Amino acid sequence: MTTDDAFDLECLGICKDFGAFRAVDDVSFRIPSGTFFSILGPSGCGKTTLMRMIAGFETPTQGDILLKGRSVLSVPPNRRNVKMVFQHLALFPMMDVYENIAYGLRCAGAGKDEIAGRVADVLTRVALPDLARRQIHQLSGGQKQRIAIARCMALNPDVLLLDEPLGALDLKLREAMKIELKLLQHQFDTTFVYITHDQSEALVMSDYVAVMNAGRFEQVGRPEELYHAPKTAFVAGFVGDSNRWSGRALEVRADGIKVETEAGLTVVATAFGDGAISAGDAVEVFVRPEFIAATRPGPDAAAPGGNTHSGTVDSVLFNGANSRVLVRSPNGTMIEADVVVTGGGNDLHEGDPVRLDWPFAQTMCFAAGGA
Amino acid sequence: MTTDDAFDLECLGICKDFGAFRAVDDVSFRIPSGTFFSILGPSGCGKTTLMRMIAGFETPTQGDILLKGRSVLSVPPNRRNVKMVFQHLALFPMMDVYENIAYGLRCAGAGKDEIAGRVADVLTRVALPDLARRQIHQLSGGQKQRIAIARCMALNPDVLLLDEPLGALDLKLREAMKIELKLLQHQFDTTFVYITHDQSEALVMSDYVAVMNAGRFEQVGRPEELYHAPKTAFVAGFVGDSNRWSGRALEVRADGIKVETEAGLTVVATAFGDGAISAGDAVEVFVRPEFIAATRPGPDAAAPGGNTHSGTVDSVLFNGANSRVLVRSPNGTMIEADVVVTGGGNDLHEGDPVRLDWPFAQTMCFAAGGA
Amino acid sequence: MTRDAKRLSLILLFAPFALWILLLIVLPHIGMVALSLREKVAPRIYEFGFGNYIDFLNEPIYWNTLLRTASMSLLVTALALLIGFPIAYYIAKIAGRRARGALFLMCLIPLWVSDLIRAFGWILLLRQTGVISSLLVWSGMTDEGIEFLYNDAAVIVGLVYTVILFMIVPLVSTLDGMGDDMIEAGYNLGGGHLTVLRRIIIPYAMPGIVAGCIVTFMLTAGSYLTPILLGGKNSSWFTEQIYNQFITRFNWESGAAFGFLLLAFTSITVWLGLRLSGQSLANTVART
Amino acid sequence: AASGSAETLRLLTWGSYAPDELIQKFEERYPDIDVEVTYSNNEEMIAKLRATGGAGFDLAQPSHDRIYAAQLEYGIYKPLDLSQIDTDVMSPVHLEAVKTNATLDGKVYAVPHQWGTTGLMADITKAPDVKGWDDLCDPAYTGKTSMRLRRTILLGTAFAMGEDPFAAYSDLDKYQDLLDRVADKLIACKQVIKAYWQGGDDLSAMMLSGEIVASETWDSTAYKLYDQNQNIVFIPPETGALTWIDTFAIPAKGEADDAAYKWINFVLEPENVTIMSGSTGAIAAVKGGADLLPEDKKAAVKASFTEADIENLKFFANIPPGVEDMEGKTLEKIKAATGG
Amino acid sequence: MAHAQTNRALMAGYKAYVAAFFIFLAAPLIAAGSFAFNDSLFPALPWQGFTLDWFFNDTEPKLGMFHDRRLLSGLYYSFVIAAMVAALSVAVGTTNAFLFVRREFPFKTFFYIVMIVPLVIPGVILGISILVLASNVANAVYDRFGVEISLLRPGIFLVVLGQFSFITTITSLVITARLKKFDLSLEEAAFNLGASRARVLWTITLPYLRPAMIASAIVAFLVSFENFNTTLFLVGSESPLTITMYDRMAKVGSTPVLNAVSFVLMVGSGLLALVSVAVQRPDPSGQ
Ligand SMILES: Nc1ncnc2c1ncn2[C@@H]1O[C@H](COP(=O)(O)OP(=O)(O)OP(=O)(O)O)[C@@H](O)[C@H]1O
Ligand SMILES: Nc1ncnc2c1ncn2[C@@H]1O[C@H](COP(=O)(O)OP(=O)(O)OP(=O)(O)O)[C@@H](O)[C@H]1O
Ligand SMILES: NCCCCNCCCN
Ligand SMILES: [Mg+2]
Ligand SMILES: [Mg+2]
Repeated sequence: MTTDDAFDLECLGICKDFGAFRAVDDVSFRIPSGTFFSILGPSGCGKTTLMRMIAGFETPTQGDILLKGRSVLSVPPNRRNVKMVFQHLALFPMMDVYENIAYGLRCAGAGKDEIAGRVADVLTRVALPDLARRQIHQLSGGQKQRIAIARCMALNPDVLLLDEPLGALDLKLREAMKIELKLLQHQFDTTFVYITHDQSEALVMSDYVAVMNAGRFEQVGRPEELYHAPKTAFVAGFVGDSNRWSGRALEVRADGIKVETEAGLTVVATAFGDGAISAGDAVEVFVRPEFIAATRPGPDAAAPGGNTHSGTVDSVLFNGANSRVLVRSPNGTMIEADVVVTGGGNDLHEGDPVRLDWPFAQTMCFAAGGA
Repeated sequence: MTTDDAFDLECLGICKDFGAFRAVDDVSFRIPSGTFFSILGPSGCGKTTLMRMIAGFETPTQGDILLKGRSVLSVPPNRRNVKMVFQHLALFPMMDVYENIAYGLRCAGAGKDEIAGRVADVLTRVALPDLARRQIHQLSGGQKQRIAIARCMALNPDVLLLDEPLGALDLKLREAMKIELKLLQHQFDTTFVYITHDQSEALVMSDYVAVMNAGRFEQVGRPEELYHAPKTAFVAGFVGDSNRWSGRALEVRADGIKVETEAGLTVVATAFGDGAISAGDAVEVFVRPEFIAATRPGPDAAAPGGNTHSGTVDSVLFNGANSRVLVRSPNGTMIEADVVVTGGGNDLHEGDPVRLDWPFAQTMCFAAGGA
Repeated sequence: MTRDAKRLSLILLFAPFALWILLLIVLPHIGMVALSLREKVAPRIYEFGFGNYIDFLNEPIYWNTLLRTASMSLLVTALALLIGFPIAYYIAKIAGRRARGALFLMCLIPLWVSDLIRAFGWILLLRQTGVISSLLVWSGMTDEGIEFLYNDAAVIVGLVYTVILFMIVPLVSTLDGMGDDMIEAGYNLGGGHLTVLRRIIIPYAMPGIVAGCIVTFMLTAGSYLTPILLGGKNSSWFTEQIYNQFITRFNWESGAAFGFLLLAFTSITVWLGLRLSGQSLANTVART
Repeated sequence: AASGSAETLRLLTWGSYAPDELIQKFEERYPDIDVEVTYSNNEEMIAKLRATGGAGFDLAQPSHDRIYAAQLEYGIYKPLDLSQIDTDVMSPVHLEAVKTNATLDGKVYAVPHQWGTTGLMADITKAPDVKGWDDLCDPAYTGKTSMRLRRTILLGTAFAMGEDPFAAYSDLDKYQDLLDRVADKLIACKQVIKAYWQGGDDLSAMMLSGEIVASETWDSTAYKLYDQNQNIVFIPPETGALTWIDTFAIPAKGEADDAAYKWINFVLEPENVTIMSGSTGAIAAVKGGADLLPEDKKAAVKASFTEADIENLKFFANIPPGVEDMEGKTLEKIKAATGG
Repeated sequence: MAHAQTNRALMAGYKAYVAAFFIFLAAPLIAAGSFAFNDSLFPALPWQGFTLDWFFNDTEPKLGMFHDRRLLSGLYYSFVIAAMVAALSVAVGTTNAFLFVRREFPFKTFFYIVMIVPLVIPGVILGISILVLASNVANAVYDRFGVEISLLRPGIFLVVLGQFSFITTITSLVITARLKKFDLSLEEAAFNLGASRARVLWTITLPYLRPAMIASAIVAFLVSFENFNTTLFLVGSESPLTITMYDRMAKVGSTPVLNAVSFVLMVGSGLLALVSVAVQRPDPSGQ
């Protein structure tokens, strides 16, 4: 048990079937104490189901869940020391802020003074010390968010589960809360398990991210790993923006795999993931727009170890620092590339001929159907 | 009239008062035919009110509205050739897709065959040719969006008004629809007037953007102009991300204005906007994170015409191509800078000392209270 | 919750519902039907038979009254809809926020006083020596008082008054759910007032209209006091017929038959109405 | 109104047959009896008791003609213990009349309380010629007469046609024929009358306000109106006023028989008779009942009845089983006919 | 501006119509109420002067309602009946709401429609059918065992059952509507914070339902209070106010005391209606 104690939460081979449908499929992971752990996946992939099993609202069909090294399968949800922040927060509208936070303490049988102390303490820690007597509907979206977290943290949980808590907020607030959530986690130094389908949230906040798809974990790793070294085509496509082409391996060379895409573009790519690729295999190729340099065609030769193509600017999507061009290659493939638009004479415009360059190393190639 | 005919829509000194409150204040603009025109502004600034006046649902307190050069103030809403896509789309739930699109044609007294032809045509143009007999509740969010546009376009409007039509969609779909909307506008070649409070929508899609604040237009221009040459502090802050500091001008020099921020940071900035700035004036300074280079401190001297500061990495917000560092300067100011995180050894990490450089030219300085 | 606990709690929740429906609705109606199938052959002697129904069919007075009740109820329903719809629309869509609550409340107040008081009020207003007639005499519009009471028109006015709230309430609640943007879209796409009303507002409000009509119709057909108190010498109402059978003629058997006939007849009317409007009980009455 | 152990006497009676004054007096005399009153009429009394199988009430007061058939068919009353009632004070004529009507298997089910008549009422300044039942249908008074659409008017109309409906009871076919003719007549009459009255209230209001000038009425109602307007008098029809005797009968499952007997004897005491008659306007069926009327009522009676009228009173005869139904149908037919 | 002008004219006409409608609504009530203050023995014109006798006078012939034993006891019985009906129908309405919102069982839609049906059965028929059943059962028991079940005879108990039989539909619909809006995650959150099932029900779910329960209790109370059709057949010797008033009107003769009662009822109901609006209004929690 001593080794296990280092993990706040462990899931061992968890499966969950709804009738014939397997919503969660053999998921195993361990979360070291004090980690910000995200589960990232598209809608319907089983994230909530997994979280509900951890909280005790669903029983796994198979597998075991351990909290601080102890199996909790037979512990009813109101006795598990896992607290949860719900997507719509589920603050109790008929109670004020104080009562919301005190609720769990009362359930635990805490005395009056203890409750008052703990509530004041946790309110201070979420930086809202004066809001105790506010009604819930008098709070702003971000304040509600923090109160929902405070309500859980007042109980010193082993693990805090958060199910897309930012989903309901508007754009600007969501951006601000991303950073704030990470600071709160530091502050409480508790293990957070955070569910989201928004890759930027997962990347920005997490120590570790698990990418989930169709009930399975595709990859677990640090954000940078997932972004730069995806193990499956799904992860490559889901994490970060990418140009994505299906094609066929023509030749496996020393410096990379030569691939012809369905539209007829020929690129040299680097094998990623576990599946070995031989000539003739169907493959998926991913290139992130930020690795593609779009320049006016000039006389320079292609850089060694780089793909070079030419095309025409189809449209310029100006978005400040995140501007992008859509380039149509002669065979009709649309290629997205990040560009800097300064408003000066050097900018690309619709209809301009353009040359695109990107390194083999940043051309990720996966065996198709591998995931 | 001949000159005016080039403009699909003109507003001349439009004002709208609700009781004592002026919701729209002296707004004038002209939109050339076939333009994608966005009105960008924070919630409550009067965007919807302006649009409702154009559609005829409100009567301006003052000013005139011209469509194709003709004043429409005395034309009731159902006779104005301006069609509108509502925020929640307002598709008629008791009719199917076909009937929704046919509704306007029937109102115009079109014959049966003509209606069938036009509906089929417009459905093809929005790439949903097979959906005619679907019920509204059977459509996905993006499909609804397109049907709402098709319903208007079937009537060949002079101008199409869109009131935050993407607001109700989820993140991924919103991204996809941004591009699609722009393509649809190309496709129909009709003037679109697009309302939004999301700057990235406005920038990506529009030919021209009007930034609105508190009932007034602050600036009208191409997206790049707004981004790179904002005329007011409001525009600089609202369009694109920025570090924003309040301060005081110490000295007006040839190469820029020397400013001390409230927190005590000294920077050299360039005057933007119309208000002249003299030493001692209160100013607002904006620097976009993408113009700040964050590097490990080295021996190189500051580049000429550049601000240089040192600090410590407070946190790294990894987000693929959009990663950012929060740097704490010695006087406690938090400065955001875009960085590239590759996962390699060169990356910045929490606690690392860092040096920040950015050009005077990219340090935008506005007279405070100017807007 | 374990499977057993789930079962048990389901049973516990179902029990009150089942007892209510079974003991107070189903069994009494079965009892009523059974009673209606008894024929009296001699004092305290009964036989099974359809005599009571046959009597009904053979006696034009009875089915005439039923038809009259039904047709007047339909008329009342239609009038309530015509009169109530603009009011509901005003409350839901035009009145300001604060006015809306007040108007809605004002609509409800008559609902809270009994039928009896309402009819009483109408009597005071409509009788020959009543308020309206006196006003007319006083203003010199007539020389002699006019009798407004004791005729079908008075009954209809009284009934419309009594039931119109049940029309307005569901209408307000459905119209409330219709966004203004829907109506504006209707105009924006070129519809005039009539088109928007006919093609958008009314179809949208259909569940509310149907719910209001059902409740209104059933209440009207089942009403007792208003037609009796305001009705004239020619007016007869089917519930009165039932009352007479039970109370003044002690003929429970045929009273039960009449009761069943009223229920069956009105239910069929409602069913037809639902059919024609393409609605169902669950999405109309249940929603309001 | 009294202590917790109080017994309750539940009266099922006509409106005004239990004036508060008397109830208070009674409760003072018998502090452990609470009186609770339900107002009703003949039909409802029987219907209620039928529904309860004779339970729910301790004393009922149907008219004498309504005992026999109801008892035969539904067994809703219990036999009276005449030894507990001061039958001596009762006027022998009425007592005998009720006994013959209300005896089954040798058991007596009712004794008389008050009697009165149903006849006509008119404002003599506006309708001086009203003499008989058919004058209500005189076109001269179109829109200004009223009647109650119950069996009384059927009987009255039959008498006015020169028939004796009570005699016809023995041959129901013949009676049906008579009823049909009565119905025709009353249907034709609908053009004349303004409305059918339902209770004393509508009638009083219409009469006092002058909306109608003549009507069928209970004499008691007429007497009350005479108080208000001396032009309104009760008119016994030429063919004889129809006379009813309201009785005392004890429901089969009554639970306070003692209290019921106490009430019966109590209201028959002379000074109470006066109070009662003051409230009801009817004459108590006790010896010298007419003399015990309050002064104003006495005057009204004098103004209405001659000796000959009193000779000519027609007592309601027992309703044999089946007749109720025939009459009911006839009434419905009249109501439903669109005559005017 | 032509369309603006026609619009304005249309709107003025519309408002006039709405005003006329509310006059129509108020007229009979005002008539019924105001004659309570007429110093006359009959609730009719002419106006004889203002008096409060019909409320407070303690002697015949102008016995005021607050001294009229029968009216007061009618009022009392109405209260008792209405209170019982409200309590019962809210209780069953609540269990029904849980049944239909939270549980899955065969034929649920069918049962849901069955739940609505009592609302549209004519009240007279409900009263009669319950009366018939109750009497038959009581008679059968009496014939068989010689035991009289007086509860099954017309009286308060049957009146309560009769009114309960259709009022429960109303309360069920109101409470169901509210429970449907309940965000289940509130319960899960409470559970997650350590509360037991009973505690969740008591501290979260029921408080959430409270406004609907209060409002439906008020509606039930008022509907019961004014019910006539169903009550008529089931009433025993303890008659509630509507029946007392009807008897008074139809069998004794109305005096303005009935107007006085009407006036008091209107004021009372109006206040209750206000309360019900007030409990439902501050509802930012409605989500
Ligand atoms: N109680 C249930 N019965 C049957 N299927 C269910 C149940 N709960 C969830 N599912 C199914 O399991 C799958 C996973 O659902 P889950 O809610 O875990 O997805 P999610 O990843 O949280 O999605 P989202 O991002 O949309 O919240 C879905 O296909 C869903 O339809
Ligand atoms: N009918 C009205 N009466 C009074 N004030 C109004 C009315 N309509 C709008 N306003 C006010 O006018 C201002 C502008 O409202 P408007 O709806 O045009 O804002 P908006 O820019 O569309 O905001 P959002 O992005 O939130 O939709 C707001 O302050 C609003 O409260
Ligand atoms: N006001 C009370 C009159 C009582 C009349 N009894 C009448 C019996 C008629 N059959
Ligand atoms: Mg989920
Ligand atoms: Mg808006």
